[in-house]
Amino acid sequence: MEEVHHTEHVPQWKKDEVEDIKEHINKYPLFGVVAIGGIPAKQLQKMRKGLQGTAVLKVSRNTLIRRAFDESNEDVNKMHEYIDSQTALIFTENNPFKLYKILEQSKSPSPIKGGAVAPNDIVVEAGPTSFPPGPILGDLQSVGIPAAIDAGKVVVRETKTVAKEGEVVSQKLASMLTRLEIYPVTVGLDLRAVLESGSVFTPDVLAIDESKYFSDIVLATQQAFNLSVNATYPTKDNITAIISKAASEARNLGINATVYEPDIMGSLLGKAQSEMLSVASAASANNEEAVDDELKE
Amino acid sequence: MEYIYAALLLHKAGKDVTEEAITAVLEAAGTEVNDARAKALVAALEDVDIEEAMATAAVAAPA
Amino acid sequence: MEYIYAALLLHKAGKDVTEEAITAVLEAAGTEVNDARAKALVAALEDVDIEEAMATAAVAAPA
Amino acid sequence: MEYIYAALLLHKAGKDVTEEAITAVLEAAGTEVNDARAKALVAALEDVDIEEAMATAAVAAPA
Amino acid sequence: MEYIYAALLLHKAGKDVTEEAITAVLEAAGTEVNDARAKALVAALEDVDIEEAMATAAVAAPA
Amino acid sequence: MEYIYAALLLHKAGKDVTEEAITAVLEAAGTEVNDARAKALVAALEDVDIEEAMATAAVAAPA
Amino acid sequence: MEYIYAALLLHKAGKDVTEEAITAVLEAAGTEVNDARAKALVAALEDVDIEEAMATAAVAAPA
Repeated sequence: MEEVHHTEHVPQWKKDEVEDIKEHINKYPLFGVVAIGGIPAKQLQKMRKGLQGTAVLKVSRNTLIRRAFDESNEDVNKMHEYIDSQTALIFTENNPFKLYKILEQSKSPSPIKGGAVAPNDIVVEAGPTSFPPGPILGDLQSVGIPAAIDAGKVVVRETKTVAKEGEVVSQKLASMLTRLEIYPVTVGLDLRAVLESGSVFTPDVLAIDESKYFSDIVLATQQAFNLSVNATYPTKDNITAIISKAASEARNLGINATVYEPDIMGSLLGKAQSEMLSVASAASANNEEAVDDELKE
Repeated sequence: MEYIYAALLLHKAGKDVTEEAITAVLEAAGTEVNDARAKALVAALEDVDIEEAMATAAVAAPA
Repeated sequence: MEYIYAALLLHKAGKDVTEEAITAVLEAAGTEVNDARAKALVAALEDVDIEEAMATAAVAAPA
Repeated sequence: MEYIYAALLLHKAGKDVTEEAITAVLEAAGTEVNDARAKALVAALEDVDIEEAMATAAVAAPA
Repeated sequence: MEYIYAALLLHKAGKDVTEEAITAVLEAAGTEVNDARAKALVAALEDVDIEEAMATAAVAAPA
Repeated sequence: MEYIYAALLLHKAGKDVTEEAITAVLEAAGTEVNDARAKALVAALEDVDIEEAMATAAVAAPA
Repeated sequence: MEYIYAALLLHKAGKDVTEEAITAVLEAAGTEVNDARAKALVAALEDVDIEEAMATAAVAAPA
């Protein structure tokens, strides 16, 4: 199959690797481009294992991935733009939204390295630390963390933002943050895009707001219930509400229109009595002698 | 509600709440009395404990 | 409450709530009809906006 | 309480709440009328908006 | 709601709420009866304690 | 309630809520369709403004 | 909301809410199905408890 009229020599293992990528692309209904920057090799190994049965993770050189894309169909070419430093490919038979969810859930907080850029504001909260007094106190203070001694322990006196989003974190600050067990970086397989049946899905589409689905189901349930009761379509689920509504309407009408029916006489008498008491209190406010002793309480 | 007030008035005055009594009270107030309503009221009150119905209202009534 | 249900039934069916209509409905339901109650009901509903009265909560409603 | 019932009855019937009217109603109910009380009530109700006062009876008896 | 009122009327009158009974009541009210609706109502009422369902009306939360 | 969801689906999709349409949707969902229920639903919805009915709280004002 | 109605229909009918089932129901309703939306719904429902949401609807203030 392979036509070899290149003048440059391509090692066999590279050719095999490209073929392997192409095969995977053809075999699976969808694949994604994943960023793996900052993941220690050991952790990556663990993640790969964790995905077993769900997805196949393939780490390769970008040049080989590009070549495999070039040699695949036009749709696959759309994925070129998502290749960046430290890229891997992920293949699955799963629904792309599920894949995204699985990868997001596998992310975990990690220590930041010296020289790295803060991914968001890094805040040290006020409160006790686990350190006994010692040189650590000066180390914390030297990176701008307001540390002090209290009751034989090192404490952080006030909450402080030690690095703003986008700032480079110094080696010294990074090591203090790590000692304080503050992990500002989220490490994990970062899905950049998925290709499925010619469509590219990016994280802005793949991120599902589950609370929105929950509230939509609540709304739909209420709409169905409202419609069924208001249109009087009786079912097992709403018959009690419908009867209750009819009974309320009948009572309302009976009381509001003063219909003398045994079932509502108690309410009518109570209503008359309440009205009498209200008028009595208005009258006695003007003149106590206007009402009899029974009402003066 | 006139009929109800008439019934309560009679009850408080220690009289029986009959069609005739209600009619007499309402006529004294200068209203035309609808026989059917007076009859219906008396019938509806047959098994009602007026004292109890008034007592529940007294508890719940505003000061 | 049968009389009130009969009235609501007629109202919802777009019919006039008359003594005859109420009597017919109650008889079809197999109940013996008390003329005074039917008459009293019609009298009570005379100047009432049924739609409004059935939808207005009776507990908190002013007199 | 009879005096108040009589007053409410008159009010609901669209009549003026006068000493004479209250007396007539109470007498029709078979009660002895205390003139001073009837006078006092009429005076006390003079600047009371009965309709409004009744409406404050928002808490009615339970069903 | 006509069908429901018919059912409650029958229930209050101490009759069984059957398709035939509902049809008879509605026809007496001069309405055309839809068999399917009568059937659906009777089916929905199976195993339902109407008395209990009506009682929930007294405590039902307002809209 | 499957039938109601089918009706809501059709309504939202801008389709007429007919017996045939409801039957088609329910069958696509793999349920056996009860003709009477489908017919009853269509009849119940006949004069109903679905948009309004689905948005209006179904609980009646308490008595 | 069509996708939600379709899902609830399937749920109420005791069927699994799969992409294929949703697609079938929506197509039967005459709507064009967006694969991504169907997929997203199925993925979302994996972690959303429909029964719980329905129960919430029952106690929450109606829409």
